Amino acid sequence: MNALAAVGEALVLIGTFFYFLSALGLIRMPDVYNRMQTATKSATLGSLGVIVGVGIWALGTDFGSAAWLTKTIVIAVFLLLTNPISAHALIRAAYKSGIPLWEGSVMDKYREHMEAKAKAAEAPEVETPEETPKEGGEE
Amino acid sequence: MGEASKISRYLYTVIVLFLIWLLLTASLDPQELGFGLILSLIVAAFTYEIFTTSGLANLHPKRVAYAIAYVPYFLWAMIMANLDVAYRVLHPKRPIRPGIVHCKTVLNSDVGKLALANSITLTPGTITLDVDDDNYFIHWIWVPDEALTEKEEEHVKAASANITAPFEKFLKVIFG
Amino acid sequence: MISVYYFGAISLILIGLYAVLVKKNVLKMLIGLSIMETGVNLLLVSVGYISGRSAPILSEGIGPNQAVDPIPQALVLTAIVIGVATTAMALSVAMIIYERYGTLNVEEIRRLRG
Amino acid sequence: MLKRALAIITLLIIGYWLAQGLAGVPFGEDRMLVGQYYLDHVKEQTGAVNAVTAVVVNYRGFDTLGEVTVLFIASTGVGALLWRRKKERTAKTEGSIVLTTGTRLLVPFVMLFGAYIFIHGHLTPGGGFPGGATIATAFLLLYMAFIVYEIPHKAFEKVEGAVGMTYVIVGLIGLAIGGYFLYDWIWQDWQWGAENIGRLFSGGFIPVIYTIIGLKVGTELSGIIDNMVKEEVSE
Amino acid sequence: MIGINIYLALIAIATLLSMYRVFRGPTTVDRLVAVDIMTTITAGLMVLFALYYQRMIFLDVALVYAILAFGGVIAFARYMEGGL
Amino acid sequence: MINELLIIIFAPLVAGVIAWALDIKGLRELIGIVGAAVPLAYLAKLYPTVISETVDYSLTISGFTLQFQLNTMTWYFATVASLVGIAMAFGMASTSKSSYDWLFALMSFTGVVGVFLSQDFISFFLLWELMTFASFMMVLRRNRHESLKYFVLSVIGAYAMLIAIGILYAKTGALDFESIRQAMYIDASLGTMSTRETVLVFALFLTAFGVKAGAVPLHVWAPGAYSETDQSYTTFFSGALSKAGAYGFLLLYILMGYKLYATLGTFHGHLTFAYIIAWMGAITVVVASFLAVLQEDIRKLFAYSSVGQVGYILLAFGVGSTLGLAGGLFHVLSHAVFKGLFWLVTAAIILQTGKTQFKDMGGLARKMPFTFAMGLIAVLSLAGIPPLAGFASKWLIYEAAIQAHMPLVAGAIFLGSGLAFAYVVRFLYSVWFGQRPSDLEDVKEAPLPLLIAMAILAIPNLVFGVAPGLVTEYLNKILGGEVVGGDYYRLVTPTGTYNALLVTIALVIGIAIAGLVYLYGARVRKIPVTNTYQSGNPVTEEFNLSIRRNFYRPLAEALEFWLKYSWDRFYERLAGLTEDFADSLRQAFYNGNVQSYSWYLAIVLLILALWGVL
Amino acid sequence: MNGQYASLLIALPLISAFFVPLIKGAGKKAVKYYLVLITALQTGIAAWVFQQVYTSGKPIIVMAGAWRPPVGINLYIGHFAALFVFIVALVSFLMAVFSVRAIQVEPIDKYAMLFLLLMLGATGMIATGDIFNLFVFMEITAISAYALTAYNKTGEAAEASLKYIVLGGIGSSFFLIGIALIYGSLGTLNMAQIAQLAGGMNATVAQVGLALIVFGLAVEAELFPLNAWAPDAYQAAPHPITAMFSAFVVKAGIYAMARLLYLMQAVGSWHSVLKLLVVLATLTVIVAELAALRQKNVKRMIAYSSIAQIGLIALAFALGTQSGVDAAVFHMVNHAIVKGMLFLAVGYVAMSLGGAELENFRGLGKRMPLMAFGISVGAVATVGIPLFNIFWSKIRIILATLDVGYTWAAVLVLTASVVEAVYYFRLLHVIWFQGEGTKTDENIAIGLMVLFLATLVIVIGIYPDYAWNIAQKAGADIFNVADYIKNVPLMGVGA
Ligand code: NA
Ligand code: NA
Repeated sequence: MNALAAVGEALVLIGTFFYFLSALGLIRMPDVYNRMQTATKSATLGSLGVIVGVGIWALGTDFGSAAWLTKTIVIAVFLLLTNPISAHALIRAAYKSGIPLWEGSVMDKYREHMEAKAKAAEAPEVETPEETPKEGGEE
Repeated sequence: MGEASKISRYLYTVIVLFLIWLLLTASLDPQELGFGLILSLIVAAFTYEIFTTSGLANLHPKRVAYAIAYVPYFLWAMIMANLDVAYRVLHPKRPIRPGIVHCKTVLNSDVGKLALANSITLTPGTITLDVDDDNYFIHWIWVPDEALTEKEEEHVKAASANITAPFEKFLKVIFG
Repeated sequence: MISVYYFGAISLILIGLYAVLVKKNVLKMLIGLSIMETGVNLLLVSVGYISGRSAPILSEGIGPNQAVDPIPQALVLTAIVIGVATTAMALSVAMIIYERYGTLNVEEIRRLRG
Repeated sequence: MLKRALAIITLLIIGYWLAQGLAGVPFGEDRMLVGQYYLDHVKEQTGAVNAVTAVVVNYRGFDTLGEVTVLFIASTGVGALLWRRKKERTAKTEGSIVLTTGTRLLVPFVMLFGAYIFIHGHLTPGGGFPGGATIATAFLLLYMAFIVYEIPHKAFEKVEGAVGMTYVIVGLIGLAIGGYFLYDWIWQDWQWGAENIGRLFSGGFIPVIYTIIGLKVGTELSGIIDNMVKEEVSE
Repeated sequence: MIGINIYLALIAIATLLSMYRVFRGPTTVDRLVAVDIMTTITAGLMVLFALYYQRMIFLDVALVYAILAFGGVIAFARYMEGGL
Repeated sequence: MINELLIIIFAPLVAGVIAWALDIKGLRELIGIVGAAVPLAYLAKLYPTVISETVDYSLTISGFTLQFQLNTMTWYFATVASLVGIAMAFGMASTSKSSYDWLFALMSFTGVVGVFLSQDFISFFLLWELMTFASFMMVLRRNRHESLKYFVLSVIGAYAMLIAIGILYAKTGALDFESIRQAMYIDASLGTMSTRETVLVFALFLTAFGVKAGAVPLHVWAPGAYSETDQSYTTFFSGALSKAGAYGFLLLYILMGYKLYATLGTFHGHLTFAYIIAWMGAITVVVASFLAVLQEDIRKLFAYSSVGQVGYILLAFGVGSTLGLAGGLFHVLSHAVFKGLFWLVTAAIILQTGKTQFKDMGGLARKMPFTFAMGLIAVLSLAGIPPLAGFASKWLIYEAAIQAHMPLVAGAIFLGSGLAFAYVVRFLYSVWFGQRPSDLEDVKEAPLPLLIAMAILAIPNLVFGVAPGLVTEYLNKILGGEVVGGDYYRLVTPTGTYNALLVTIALVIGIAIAGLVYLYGARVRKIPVTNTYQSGNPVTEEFNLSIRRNFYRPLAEALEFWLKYSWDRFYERLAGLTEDFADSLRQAFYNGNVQSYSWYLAIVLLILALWGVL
Repeated sequence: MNGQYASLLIALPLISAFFVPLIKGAGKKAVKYYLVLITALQTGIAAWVFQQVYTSGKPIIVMAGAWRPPVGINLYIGHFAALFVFIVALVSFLMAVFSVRAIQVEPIDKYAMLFLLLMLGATGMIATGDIFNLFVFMEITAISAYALTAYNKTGEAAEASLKYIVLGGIGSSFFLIGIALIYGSLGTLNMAQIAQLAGGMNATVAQVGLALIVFGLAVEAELFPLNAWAPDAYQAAPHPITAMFSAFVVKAGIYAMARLLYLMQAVGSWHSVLKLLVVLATLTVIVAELAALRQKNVKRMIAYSSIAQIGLIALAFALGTQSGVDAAVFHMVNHAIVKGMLFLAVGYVAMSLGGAELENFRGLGKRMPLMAFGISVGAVATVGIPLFNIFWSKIRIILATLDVGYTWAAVLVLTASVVEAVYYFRLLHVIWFQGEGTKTDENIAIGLMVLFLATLVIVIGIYPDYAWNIAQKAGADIFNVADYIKNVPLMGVGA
């Protein structure tokens, strides 16, 4: 086992550990917003670790080639770019679909902003988180 | 910064795509190279208009240099973020004080805003909920005391200093 | 002792069928169908698997005797596409039903009977 | 509830029965017959490294033609069912700048990658279907991000039809040249790429057909998406 | 490859936990978040498999998978917020 | 050159199709009559041949060999049918204005003749079905309910026959009569066909032929069907088509007689299977005659009467002796000619008056003298009054029953004759005599073709009545021995002699005397027929008895207990239940819920699974 | 010409369907006439293939990609396939002509494509010699049928299509499991090779696999109780499509079932599968006839009748004897003609008079005598009256059934036939003897088609020999498995 392989394996180990953390956050956090806080970041970092780790690890094996590293980097960059976009889209979906913030939340500047904007435009329809959640609590 | 010429945008797209092709194939086989170039030319022809507004200007050395420098900086921030996450997830009391805060940015370009939003999402306790013009609305897992003020301006200042500002010094240069 | 892949495949098939038999919402029934199809596909691949062998791509040092059966994989590709096509058809049919009947509850979608 | 209980009992019995049947096909054993033939002869007979691809496009090309047809039917069927005299996008809100900008950046790459997948179908596990699906994802992203975006569906329909015809014509050329429908004249008669196995320009007509399939699948799935995200508007 | 079992175990646990969230909900977005995490993990798993089977070609599969999953998640998210 | 047998069978159908397709008034009737005349002409032409040898024809169609044969027996049946058929055609020229009627009437003609000439079960079944279908179509036009009742029963019969045929085919591998006959003969000793199977086949054939013959309790279609069609057609329907049923019983004797004997044995010295047939016939005679008496509608009366008369034929065949067969065969002829004549008379009455109820008729003898004369011949023949054909055949049947020591059966014949007398008297009086309702003052004699038709059937009634030996001589040829002795005018059986000539002479003298009395003797006082009194009180509407209305009401009251049980109502109830069941089944199974449908699939899978596991 | 050109039977509908988007600009009319033209061409090719096969007496083996079976997929155009591919094409042609008038709902171009692909699917199912390819063609047929069922876009149409999709989906999934088992056990998908190796198959696998395959196909073949989708689909589909469903789509399913069943004769549990099928087929007949009895919608009534007739065919196939198979094939031919005509005429009436409700058929004899005549001939033929074609096949089925000893099945089936007679004759009474009406114009082309089919019904009824000879050859094609194996030039892989 050479250095590259060792580094790679270490990265993979760290990555999988973050996968685990990510899923744990998914369980432990009280509402969907806070679950995303913990899950998204860890999963992304975990992927980064695993994927780039594999790329480096492969370089240290007899079958590996530079292509391993370049390909894994492409995948990693792709995930780095898309995962936060997904997270953003999901949290926006959560908010806009009317899922209320956790009861311990301390402020909601976004609602204030939207209300002000609606007032300015004199458009009566503004979705607010106070609305009963559409999908909440079923099953 | 206005829109660059079509040719500049097209060429920039082709270059980026061909670079990606190289990474994907990691091969110097002329068949692959040739075909990759052809495909890049074709795909770019369909997509350059949505892909970029500034064209080859993106390849200015200063931008590239800053971009390269941003990578370790960002990774560091991200690792910190995850340690933070680890702390909160593993802490038996689940120490959270969430809220949606309001920040502002100095960035102008769309790509810059995207990079900022993604950076925020991937770093400590924050997720970008929405971006409206230069306003960022962030779900923050631990809203600090200084941001808990009633006054809007102070709040924005405090939040921005904490969240957007650290990235902006790089992103301002890279994306304008 | 049944292999874990077979077990998983059969489980998926049964779970999917269960959804079809029990869920009242048409969309959930359709999801059940898709799960069932997934199970079938998994079964198909599992049937062609040979222990200790690799994907039937004869590069990177893999020879004809180190590869698994390529046929089931080819069949699964086809089956997946067929599944996608069926699902697409079903969804658009469900859209029309919702438009016309205002519901996706199977017990209310029964104007044709007898 | 009784119904659920009955369902579970019924399904368990059915499951047991299936398992019994499967017990006669032990997992992981080598029972290949035709499969082994493919593995032994794929390179020399088709010029492809990926045996799955050779099976899909060449040995069992007839299935694949059918598979393409199935997708075509789905696209046509969805188009027929959701056809309205005038349609518009249903979306009410635009994606945020994060999504729109992200999409702008990703679309070219996703398309390129889709093409990469189907071009390398004879060498890697991909092929026309995943390639086409990848390309369709690019259009899906555009639809998701922008509320006004529309694919040029008339052109897409024509492309769909034209590449489909091309597929059949490739088959008919085989009939004319080699006497058999879907005969791989590029490999069998012209021996193109014989010295090239494992490189891009090889695999007989597989890359040609996979390009056709990729384009077809891409346009068809995009067309399905297009139909589904629109609703009727009165004139 | 000493650690392979550890990685797989961690991934398996993560997948199971996510699965729990998928079934438990309670909101649709919760399920979607969990699915998103699962797809990310699966992409990583595919890359690991590529190494395990020493087949670089599986990396392409992982990328295709990541792209399709991303498209799917975005589609559902946009559907949830009424942007579809 | 087309084979003569094919011409005999298919000429009517071809004529019918042409008449239907052209649909030109006048031409239609002409073609129809010609088509109907062809079989009789060819049969006449072939008579000399048939006496000495058989005429055969076979063709292979769709892998089946269809065989037809003209022999003494089939010639007899075909000729009877053709005779009635030509009368029908003349009658229809007057009564029917529809090419539809011509098509199906002639189609059923083809069916009947074909059934008689068939020598294998495929052509037998084919033509049987054709005949059933065509006669059904004749009824469908007038009355959907009655036609369906007829068709359902007929088809049940036909399918029963088909199953019997199938079983025989499975056992013998043959479909032609000759091979089956031989195989059954051999099997009587081998016994490869089990008792259960033999009984099943017998029961199935009994059902099949019983339906067509109108045997109780399968008769319920007959009153409606005979009434609800063109009455000229009923001539054929009742006179010829129902004979196919009787012929079937004969066939049963020929094909399986020995096997049935071997399987079922004897009962009190009689062949068991024949005994069953005899009793079927006897019950039919009695029940149908009673019901005929109670009818208020002229068509219904003759419908039940027809059922009863076919009962005689079954009874005769059931006696099981050659004399019985001779009597039955003779009655086939006499029933055809007198009942055919009756229906033509009925057709004339209905055509000219538009009435069907006895209460609306009366005094028509003066308005339609020729029809009346024909009616009188029919009445005398049916009532079994010498010297008409009806008496000769009944006498033979009676002789046969006595000879076979079947007193109860003979009693049924007697009872039937009495009842027949009762209802023909009513017909005679209420239609022809008495006071004429005012709206019948303008009634005229029936049109010429109808009169010709009547004449065609009246003549055999007289000829075969006066010279029954003409028939019995031929019957002896069929039965292959001197079954009935005597000469043209004299019938001799082991127990009796009947001299028709003597009776005729006596009758002519009697009529002459009666005529003189009528002309110069009694003056008839005219009273309103409805103005009747009972014990000094005016009768109420409910109990207003006259010869034209509810004449036999007291009889009905006496039979009230029995009339409660109606086979007809039983079948109707059964049909109703079937339809309700069908509805419930449809609603329950095709309930519209796709989830239920998915359950059906799951259940089938479950069955497959259990079937695999267990 | 080379027999391989029979692959045009597949290529032509495909390429023509793909061509439609390119010509849709020419207008609706043009697309409809294009459809007529293509189906006419297809009929021509099918006629050529038919003539080739029946004159040479040898099947055409089309080898896709020049690969010899079992390495490649082959089409087996034997006597049966040649006959039925021709029927498929001919019925399609007639229905394409009918579509010119009958289809007004947009988008016509999509209709034309789906129409062609439905025809293609049935053709492929009948012709293919590979079990997975059969699955693919089955799905082509099914999915285009789903789409066409819902084509009118009414709530009912969508509802019917949904039912079809759900049941069809379950069926095809289990069919695929069956294929997986058989493939897993034998390592081949070629039908001839499966037949060759079936005897040596693991008994449990064979039993479960065969049961699953029969189950999957029975959904398409409309066997009770798997046929609940069918009446709805028949009722809701556009009229020409309903005719095609009845005339050949379901037949393709039942053929496939019979073919696979007979190919796997060597399997141990074969006879018990047959027994099960006899039961299902008999139930199919009974339930369908009872369901039709008080049906108020004539199209639905005829749909039930069609299902019942299919049950009869299935019964004949399930007998396991040469005579049963011959009778089944003969009945398939006859039924295709009769039901094609019935649905054509009923569809045209429904279209002209605003619905297929029984009420609309009052006085039809006076209003549309030609259609009334067609319906009457169809009704009388279906009931099994002599001198009409179905008489011959029905009697053969009954005799074959009794020959095997299934007296109860024959009794039940015939009892159901009595019910069938009742509702058909009630319909005739409504048409001819109830209600009044004045004559309305009947479309000449449609009138001619009805007349043509009615003539065919009667000609076969009077002179069945030609049709019967063909049916016998086609039946032998299915029954004589040894010949089937011999005719496929297996290259001996693994043997
Ligand atoms: Na993701
Ligand atoms: Na499926």
